Amino acid sequence: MNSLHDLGGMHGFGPVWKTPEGVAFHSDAEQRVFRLMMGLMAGGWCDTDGFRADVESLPLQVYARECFPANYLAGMEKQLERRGLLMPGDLEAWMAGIKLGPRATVPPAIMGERQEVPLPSLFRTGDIVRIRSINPEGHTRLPRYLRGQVGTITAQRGIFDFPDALAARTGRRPQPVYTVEFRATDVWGPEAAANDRLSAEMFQDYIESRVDG
Amino acid sequence: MNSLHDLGGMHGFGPVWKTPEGVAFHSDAEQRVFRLMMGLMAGGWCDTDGFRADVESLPLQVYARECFPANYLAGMEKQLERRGLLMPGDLEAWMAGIKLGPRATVPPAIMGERQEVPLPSLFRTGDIVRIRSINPEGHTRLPRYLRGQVGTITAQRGIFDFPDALAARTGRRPQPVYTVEFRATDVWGPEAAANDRLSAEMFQDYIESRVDG
Amino acid sequence: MSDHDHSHAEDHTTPPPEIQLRIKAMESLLVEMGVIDPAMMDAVVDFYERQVGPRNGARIVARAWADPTFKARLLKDPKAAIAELAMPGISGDHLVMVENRPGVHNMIVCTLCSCYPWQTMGLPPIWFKSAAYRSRAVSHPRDVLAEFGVAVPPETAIKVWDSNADIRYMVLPERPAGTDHMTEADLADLVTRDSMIGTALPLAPAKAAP
Amino acid sequence: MSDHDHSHAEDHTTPPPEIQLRIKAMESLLVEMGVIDPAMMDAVVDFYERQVGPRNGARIVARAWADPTFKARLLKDPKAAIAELAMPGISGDHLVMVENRPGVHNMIVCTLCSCYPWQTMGLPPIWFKSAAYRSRAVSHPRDVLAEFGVAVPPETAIKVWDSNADIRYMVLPERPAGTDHMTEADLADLVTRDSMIGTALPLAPAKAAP
Repeated sequence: MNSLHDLGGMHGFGPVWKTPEGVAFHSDAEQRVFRLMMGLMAGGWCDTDGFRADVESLPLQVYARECFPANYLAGMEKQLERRGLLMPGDLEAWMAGIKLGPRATVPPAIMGERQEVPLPSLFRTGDIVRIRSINPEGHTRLPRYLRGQVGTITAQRGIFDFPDALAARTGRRPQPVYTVEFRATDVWGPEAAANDRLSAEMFQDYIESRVDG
Repeated sequence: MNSLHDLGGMHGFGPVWKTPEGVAFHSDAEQRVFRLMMGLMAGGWCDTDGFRADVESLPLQVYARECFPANYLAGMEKQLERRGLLMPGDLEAWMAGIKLGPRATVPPAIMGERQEVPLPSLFRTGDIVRIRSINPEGHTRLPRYLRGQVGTITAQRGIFDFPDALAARTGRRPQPVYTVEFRATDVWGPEAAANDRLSAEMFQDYIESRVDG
Repeated sequence: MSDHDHSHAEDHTTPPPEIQLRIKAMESLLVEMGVIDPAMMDAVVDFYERQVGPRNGARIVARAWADPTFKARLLKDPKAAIAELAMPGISGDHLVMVENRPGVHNMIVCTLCSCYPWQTMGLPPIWFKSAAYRSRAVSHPRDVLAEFGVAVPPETAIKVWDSNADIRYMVLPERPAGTDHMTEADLADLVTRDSMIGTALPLAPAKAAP
Repeated sequence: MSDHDHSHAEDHTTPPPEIQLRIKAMESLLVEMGVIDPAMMDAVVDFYERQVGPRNGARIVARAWADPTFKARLLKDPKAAIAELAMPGISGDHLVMVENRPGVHNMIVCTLCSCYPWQTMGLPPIWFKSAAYRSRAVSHPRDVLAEFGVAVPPETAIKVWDSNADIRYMVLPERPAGTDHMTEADLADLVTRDSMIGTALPLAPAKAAP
């Protein structure tokens, strides 16, 4: 999904700011939301890829507020809705003293049955590759700033499930993951420093092809 | 500037909506702001490239409201501030009955003296070219979705001033402008229709090089 | 226009009261300062409200439909061809006509702001400035066209023109069937604003036409 | 922390009262439904609040500084090397150490969300999730480092690692000068959280040290 969460290279957010060391939670709300997420993930009521997709899909003006506990709560609510546990309005009803009807207390299987065999590895460390230009409306872990770019594979990381497919609930599509290094000047233009480099992981499905060096 | 105004390919704004034919202005505010802009542009108090740059630089949450008269007013206020006519707070003071000090009634020259000779034309109709990956923090008319892409020059449009330089007030940098056509599948990936095409104008400075066909 | 669409137009063009007040105050102050000229501004608003608009474009399109030699000149040199029509104040500067024909449908957008052929089509409708249109016109033109009620068959290529520089585009729609005996003035009535943006087809001739 | 930074942390982690209430109500309802287990959640919060945090990472870094053979094993196979330290509950799964050395400075970010090496560094600071950091860490790393007070000379290459998949990165900073005779425990005190993100250098040893 091309939206505001894909922040690499965006302008206009001002200088960075920092927080002191030694703080695990910056507010009570942050701790409570973390606690809730750990509980829901442990029980299978929330999954990482689906949750990320739901947070990314928040209305852009909500996401832009950058109130993380509020955004995460909204993402968890959407996850519970997808699993049929709590529909919009249920929490309000319960808060108003209305008893909710019976619910399944075991989360439904959300992933399709399909389990592909792992894709064979097509690339090797040292290969120069071009990243695909894709713009899926669903969840993806390929940032916009790296699409269409050419980089060098610096490591093979093994086989991982493809998050785009997990979030779309189309099944498991395990595949090789590579670390690819890019020149900052290739990605950002001549104003970047000539010796700076960017690295990111590339699922094999994100790689278009090997290119001549 | 990489910000929310660069909307090509963004997701999450919902279906399109339309308005009836035969309406020049949709509200009194829209008409008044248009009127004001025409007055300011005629007097040299607001220029197209600078105004666009100032609207794009609005805080992202303001821009995202998509209230066009409000955004345009803010852009014009910034333009007047740049020309030393009205500083932040002046309008509030005047509305409160405070007399403002004397002001120049002729706008200052905002463009540097520099006037380059037009760049020689490096490309021809039919050339296959790759667009640069640039990410200027200032104003640019090269949309993100076309950066790094390969397309075919379909027309030469003549010599035009370079808007990036006009907005940055670094002087006039006239240069050839080309229409470049891209395959939708190259830009968006295999989910686009194979026979669809996208065209945009490319100032010569946006073109990296000719590529082999 | 549905209530939904009406509410959109209002949301996007009616600022909160304090901003409305600010717009009026700004004008008053600048007039007082002698920086802007109310008479000149009145004339410009009148020009765009009454004299210029999609009817200019419709006249151009109808002439092209009625006169193949004019159409050829229009596609080759829009400025010179438009000058033949002697429309006061309309120059066609930097205008490019993109022609729909069997197998090719054109559509215009400005993804970065709201560039539009003012001279021949008046001011853009507010939806042309919307994020909903600007974001998807380039990436999902077929979905956008379907939402506008235009079904484009898969074998027809869609060409989207992003007006990111000084060139302005206007779509020359295909002449509807069943219009062979219509006058140029009647043909112009079939040419809607949206058909020249590419988000609609021209109107069909009234069934009752002789 | 300046007031400015405090206000940022509060803005980004303190929702309006109705959302705070909603978070509490959601927990109560889900506990009542038997969907979440308060004891388990208490244990997890306690783990991340008291047992896990940047001190784990600092121990690993200090050992690598003190023992070159451990450092070699850590860079080659972080999981196995970290297991040697026998830290309860800390596995180093999918962890990759990136080593600063003369001429190379590393820095980590997650542009898409806030992926972070929880096991060895605890939960991320809130600024690590901010748009201000995520947007510019990849495009303007030198400006970002300067704002954090780290001046990187032009001849030093900056390597930015965007954690967009399952791999988690931790920076192995350079051992500060003047620390030759320090114990491993004292070395660990020089290793800050930010130095393992790459937005700071380790602390200098106290000037008064013997």
